[in-house]
Amino acid sequence: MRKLLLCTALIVVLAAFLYVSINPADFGYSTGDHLVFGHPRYVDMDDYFIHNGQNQTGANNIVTSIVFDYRGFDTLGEASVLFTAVLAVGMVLRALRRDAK
Amino acid sequence: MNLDFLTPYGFWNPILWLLVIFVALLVAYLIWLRGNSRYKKGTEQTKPFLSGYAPESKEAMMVSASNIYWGFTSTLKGYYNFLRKMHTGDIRDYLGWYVGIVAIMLILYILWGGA
Amino acid sequence: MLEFIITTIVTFVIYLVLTAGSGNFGFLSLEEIIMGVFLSVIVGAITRNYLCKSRNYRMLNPVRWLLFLIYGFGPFFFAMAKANLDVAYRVITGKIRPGIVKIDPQLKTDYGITFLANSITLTPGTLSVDVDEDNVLYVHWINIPEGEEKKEYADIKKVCGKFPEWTRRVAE
Amino acid sequence: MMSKIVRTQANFLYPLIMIFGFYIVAHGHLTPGGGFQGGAVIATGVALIAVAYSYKNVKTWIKKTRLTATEAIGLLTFIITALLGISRSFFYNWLANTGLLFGQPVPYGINPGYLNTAGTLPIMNFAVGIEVLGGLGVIIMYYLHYIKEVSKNAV
Amino acid sequence: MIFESLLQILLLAGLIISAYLAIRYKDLLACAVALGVFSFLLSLEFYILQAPDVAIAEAGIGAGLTTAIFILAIKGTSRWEVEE
Amino acid sequence: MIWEFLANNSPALIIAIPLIAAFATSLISRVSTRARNIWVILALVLTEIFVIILLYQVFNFGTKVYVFGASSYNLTLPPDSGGIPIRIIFVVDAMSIFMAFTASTVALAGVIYSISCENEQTGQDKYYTLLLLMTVGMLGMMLTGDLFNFFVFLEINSLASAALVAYRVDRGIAVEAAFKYAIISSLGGLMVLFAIGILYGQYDALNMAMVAYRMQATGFSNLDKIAMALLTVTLAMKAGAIPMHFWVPDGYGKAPGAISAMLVTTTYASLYGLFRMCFTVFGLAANTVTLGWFLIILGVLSMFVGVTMALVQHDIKRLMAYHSVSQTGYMLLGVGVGLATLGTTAFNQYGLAAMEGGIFHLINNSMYKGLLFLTAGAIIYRIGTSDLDKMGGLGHSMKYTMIFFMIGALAIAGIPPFNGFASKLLIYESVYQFNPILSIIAMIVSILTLASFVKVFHSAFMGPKRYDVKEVPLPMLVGMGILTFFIILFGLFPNIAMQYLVTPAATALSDPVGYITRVLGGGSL
Amino acid sequence: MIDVWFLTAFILMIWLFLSLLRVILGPTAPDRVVALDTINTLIVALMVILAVAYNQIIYVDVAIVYALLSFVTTLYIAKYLEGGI
Amino acid sequence: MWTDYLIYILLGIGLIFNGLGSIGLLRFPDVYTRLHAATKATTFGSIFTSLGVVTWAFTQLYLTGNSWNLTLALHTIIAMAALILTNPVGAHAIARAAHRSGVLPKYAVVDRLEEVKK
Amino acid sequence: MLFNLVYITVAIVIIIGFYAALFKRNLIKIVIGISLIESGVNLFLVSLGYREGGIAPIYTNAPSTYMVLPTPQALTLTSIVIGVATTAMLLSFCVVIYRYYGTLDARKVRRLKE
Repeated sequence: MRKLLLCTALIVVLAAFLYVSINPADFGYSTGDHLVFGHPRYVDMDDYFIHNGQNQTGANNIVTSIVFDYRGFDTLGEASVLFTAVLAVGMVLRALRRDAK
Repeated sequence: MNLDFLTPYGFWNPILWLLVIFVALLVAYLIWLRGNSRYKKGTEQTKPFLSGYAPESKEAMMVSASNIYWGFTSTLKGYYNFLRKMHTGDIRDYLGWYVGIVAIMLILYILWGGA
Repeated sequence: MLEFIITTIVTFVIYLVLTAGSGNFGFLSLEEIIMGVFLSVIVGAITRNYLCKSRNYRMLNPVRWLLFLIYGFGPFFFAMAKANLDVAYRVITGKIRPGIVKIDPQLKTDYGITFLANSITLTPGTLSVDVDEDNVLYVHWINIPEGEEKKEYADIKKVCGKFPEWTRRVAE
Repeated sequence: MMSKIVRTQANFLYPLIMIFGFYIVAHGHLTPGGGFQGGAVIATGVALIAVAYSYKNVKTWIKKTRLTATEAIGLLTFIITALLGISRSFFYNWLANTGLLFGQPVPYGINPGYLNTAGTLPIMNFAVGIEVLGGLGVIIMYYLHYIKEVSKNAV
Repeated sequence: MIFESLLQILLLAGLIISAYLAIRYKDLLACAVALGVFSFLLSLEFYILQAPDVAIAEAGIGAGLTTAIFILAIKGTSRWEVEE
Repeated sequence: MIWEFLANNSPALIIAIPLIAAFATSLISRVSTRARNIWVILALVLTEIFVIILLYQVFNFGTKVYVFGASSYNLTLPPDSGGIPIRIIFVVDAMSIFMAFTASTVALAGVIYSISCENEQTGQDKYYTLLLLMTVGMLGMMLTGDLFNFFVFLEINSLASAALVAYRVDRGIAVEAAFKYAIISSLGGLMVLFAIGILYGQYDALNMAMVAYRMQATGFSNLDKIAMALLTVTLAMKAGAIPMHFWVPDGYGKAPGAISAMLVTTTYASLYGLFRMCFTVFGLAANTVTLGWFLIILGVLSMFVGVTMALVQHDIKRLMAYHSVSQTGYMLLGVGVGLATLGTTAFNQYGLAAMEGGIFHLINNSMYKGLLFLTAGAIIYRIGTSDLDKMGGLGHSMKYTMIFFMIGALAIAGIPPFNGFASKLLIYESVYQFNPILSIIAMIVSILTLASFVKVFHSAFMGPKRYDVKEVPLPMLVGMGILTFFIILFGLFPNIAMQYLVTPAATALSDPVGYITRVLGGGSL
Repeated sequence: MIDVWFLTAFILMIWLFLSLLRVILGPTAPDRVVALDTINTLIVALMVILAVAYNQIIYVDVAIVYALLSFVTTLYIAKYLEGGI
Repeated sequence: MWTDYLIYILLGIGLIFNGLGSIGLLRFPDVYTRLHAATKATTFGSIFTSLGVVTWAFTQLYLTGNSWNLTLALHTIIAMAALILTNPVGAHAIARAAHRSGVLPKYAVVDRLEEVKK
Repeated sequence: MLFNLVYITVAIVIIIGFYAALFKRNLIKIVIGISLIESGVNLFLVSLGYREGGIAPIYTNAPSTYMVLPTPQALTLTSIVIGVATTAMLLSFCVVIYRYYGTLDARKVRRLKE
């Protein structure tokens, strides 16, 4: 029973993900609102990065300029996540007082 | 500063409520005053009358927490059995409920989610 | 101190190779060299006890480096080609007579035995399986000649040709 | 402890991996790579030493406290570099195009790439690099420590 | 360009196969190996999708360290999925 | 001058100060324990001060934006970008700062409480660092205006709280709870990331305002519906709504006392995210009635199932955790009614009042549920067990704890002079207009809440003396006292909270157009 | 010229698939590890080839990272099988 | 240019050896013999394909004079050096681990290591 | 040319991960499932930014200036590090659970219920 229900749910989720994936234009239907691999719909933000990244940050690698400059705050958060995980591992795998005895 | 707190159909005045509490405390004090003041603590007067039975231990005299609402839970037995079955403690079931709700909401949103 | 200097120099050379071509034709730009010195000093300070663990500085001799290059492009490469033809032959025909034999190459240093073992692994029909602390190698041999399995120590010439001599020349 | 061959090779590869990791970190703004990738490469070097030798030896060479201190220093460098630009805004690239260290401007378009560019990005790359190096390295050490020493004791 | 597409199709098939393998075996070590293969192939896919930065990160972190951590965790627990 | 500088940069400093403190804690704790404690408290006090500065700013000058890395802190749209935000933007409106105020207050109380509560454990410096990081995660989630940034802070928050739940590795049970929490929150985080990916793939934007704007401009596609389902369900799960609440009793029940109190605020950070997604990101394009009913149904289920499950618990913290689920239901109900009536005339009649009630209940619940968890932690600290069957007679020796507990219990049950009454009254009255049955269920739940706290009070504090214990140390009482102060303040003068915190928050939340205009039309334009 | 590189890459990919077959079949864990090692080597070769195919010279760095790091995974598994760690 | 043919030949040799390695991996009966195929043949094949790349790089260097081709050649050589350094050690580690974990060579006529262990 | 094969792979990999998390008994298997989902999401993010015929967004020695979108790559970098952090933490929990419970069976690791 549990398995049947969960499989149904999984199939629904899979259908949704495939809905994201399959582009009807490949089969002759109208493009609609689907994602198309290799042809993004809007590119204005990324084109801004590509055209202005070199002047504004001085880095040839645009990805690095995004990681550390345009979205540097995300990187701070990400570094904190790693820091958190290290602390978590150290905390869980620490020796308790009881063990030391 | 306006201290009145207006809800759509009523209002809330802290001064008033303080008054109400004060009155309630006063009433309680008056009731307490009506009590017999001749009883002395620690004498025979305040000890329970046990009429021959041995006094129970202190722990046993207290109703334990699991038994307090026994009547309530036994009335709603079917409901509580369902809830017990739901809370299996198995991590996969936790995920299963989540995936199930995602699936239901996917269907519902695709049907009625749009403006 | 010496090991720190050696490690620094080695890492610096590697860094230069990695960044070659940053300036004009085959030329290194100044910034790269400064950065290279900076980084190799850091790396040298951290790893000084690893590269020169045995405190054996015989590898500093440039003659050995020359020999290493000669070895790498000469006998080793040919042995490797032979090994691969051999493997090809065995892959196609499926004729094998495998076994693990023991050889005693009479080497003393760690780098020597590592060098030999790696050479053996990459060359005809042999694969080093284990080594004990007295530098005795156990070699998986894909095609043991008749009679060789009876001996306690296998014939070193048949297993790995002239490699031990080369190893002694280069790494010991 | 693994066999002598592996140990010797690990000794030989450790400086190599490390200099390559630092190369990736230093060239983060020019070639693929950067702080995270380079730090991960160096941390893999630490993992290599940890696997080649027995934990009894490794724990005397690679100290957990030192790695955590490295991590904290890297993070502090990172956030303070970001904080120094707060006169304009947090994370403002206050070194780019100034002509100071790492402040050389770059012309638009395809060029070979100069190390001395990109303002605060190389500094942040280094900071994140040593942070990731310390963090991932110490995770491996914690695991080894637990498996080797703590879990042996009775529950 | 036809070969590029064919290459990618094979690669994606390999991804799915190794993902399936990673959850199939009873031997968790084999699962970890399959997960390593998955990471390698994923890194190659990133490479083909013109994301070398991500490919390096996946190679270093996903393929190198994650597998190592998995092995350590398997060492700390048990190797078989269902122990008798 | 300096005042202006600090005020302008306060959104960044709110995040930066606890982060710097967290990074430096491991170095400072090598000096001495006392230095570390002072350092941590100082960091949180500074954060609180900056939150109050920002609160003042937002109340007086409206929504505040902060652009990270731009050449000026309020340059949301660079002149050459063609009208799109390209950097990470913090958009601090009244709702965000209201949440941030709640979170930082509870965190401050929690850390003061921890100073003496956790002084016998190993690994304390990790504990304090994680506590700071958890606060950062909450504050970041509340202040950010960027989808991916939201995800990053969500992950910081999840990881830090999972680690803290596992802090007392008590025969593995705490670790089991932490494992469950970590698994479910990481899965949820990944689904949030997937949804963000879908939105990014369609609109090439990560800013919430920009996504909402483009979504409205190009029409609400099915992909948006999938993203909406993933986002709302995941955030509802993180907020602990039934039937995805299973991790809540496990996690709350096994965490240290102060952490349980902070976990309440953590779930409200997710709840805030849910409201933000429903109102701001999807509110303009999606069908708000469906969304509103989604929240209402979850809310009613949470209220009822939570409280009935709480009645039968005999572990004090698990009982309170189920109450937490139940109280979350009130907020979902109140805000859900607001969302379901958004844009109609009914909104002005009772929808806004319902939202105010829900939001007011949020801060009230953070305070009194935090207080209750702290008292539970105090009891466990002294007698070493959390089983109600084994407690009893603590009222004789732990008088202050008993008083604090009574205040919290009366507040949560909605007894008049305390703050729970005010918000519940708002919810009852306005929801009654919307649908009487929902209101009646809410009242029943309130009665059952009182019943179960009577049970706790009876079992823990009443009865004959069974344990010979002392009162808890002073820092723990101070921690509880801070929260009690707010409970009594908001209880006696709810108008202060309503006027300065709640009504601006509800108004800001229910106004997505204003939000979008502030971000996309502000700055250089 | 470009197509030759892609053709080479494609054929290498087929070989890689054959090695993947050994991961599927491999009766014992060491067999799978051998296949993993082979896959690593092949991927390094593939990356070098593809770097030329895309005419992006800086891509070779990825291959170096691979060649250096994949070895560590192998060592971990080997040490586990030895019973070390 | 004539180097094109050289490149074709090198790539061809490389592909053949890599293929032999993969096929050997499938065909051989046990871990040790598979290791022979996998390590030797794929290392050798990869060296040849990379030599093709190096040849191409030097040709381009000669034709265009662009110094980045030198970088390509050097980095390819470094990648190959890394492979040569790591592959045999990896093979050795696997063989040792396999033997210690109890996977004995099939059809072996002699096994000295097993004797030592006993 | 490729249709949306990459996205389809993403969907299948994510579903495989979900399957592992929902139906496998071993906790480490569940972690493997989470890890697979995470890889799938990463691949999804990177493939969102792919532009046909584009090259990597790095100007150094690039053959042209028609580049793929850089933002998803930056996001994926972040996501990968978060992924390894999560995996490390989950596995450490598994190790501790095994020490105290003696098993990793999800049906037995449930002292917390109701």
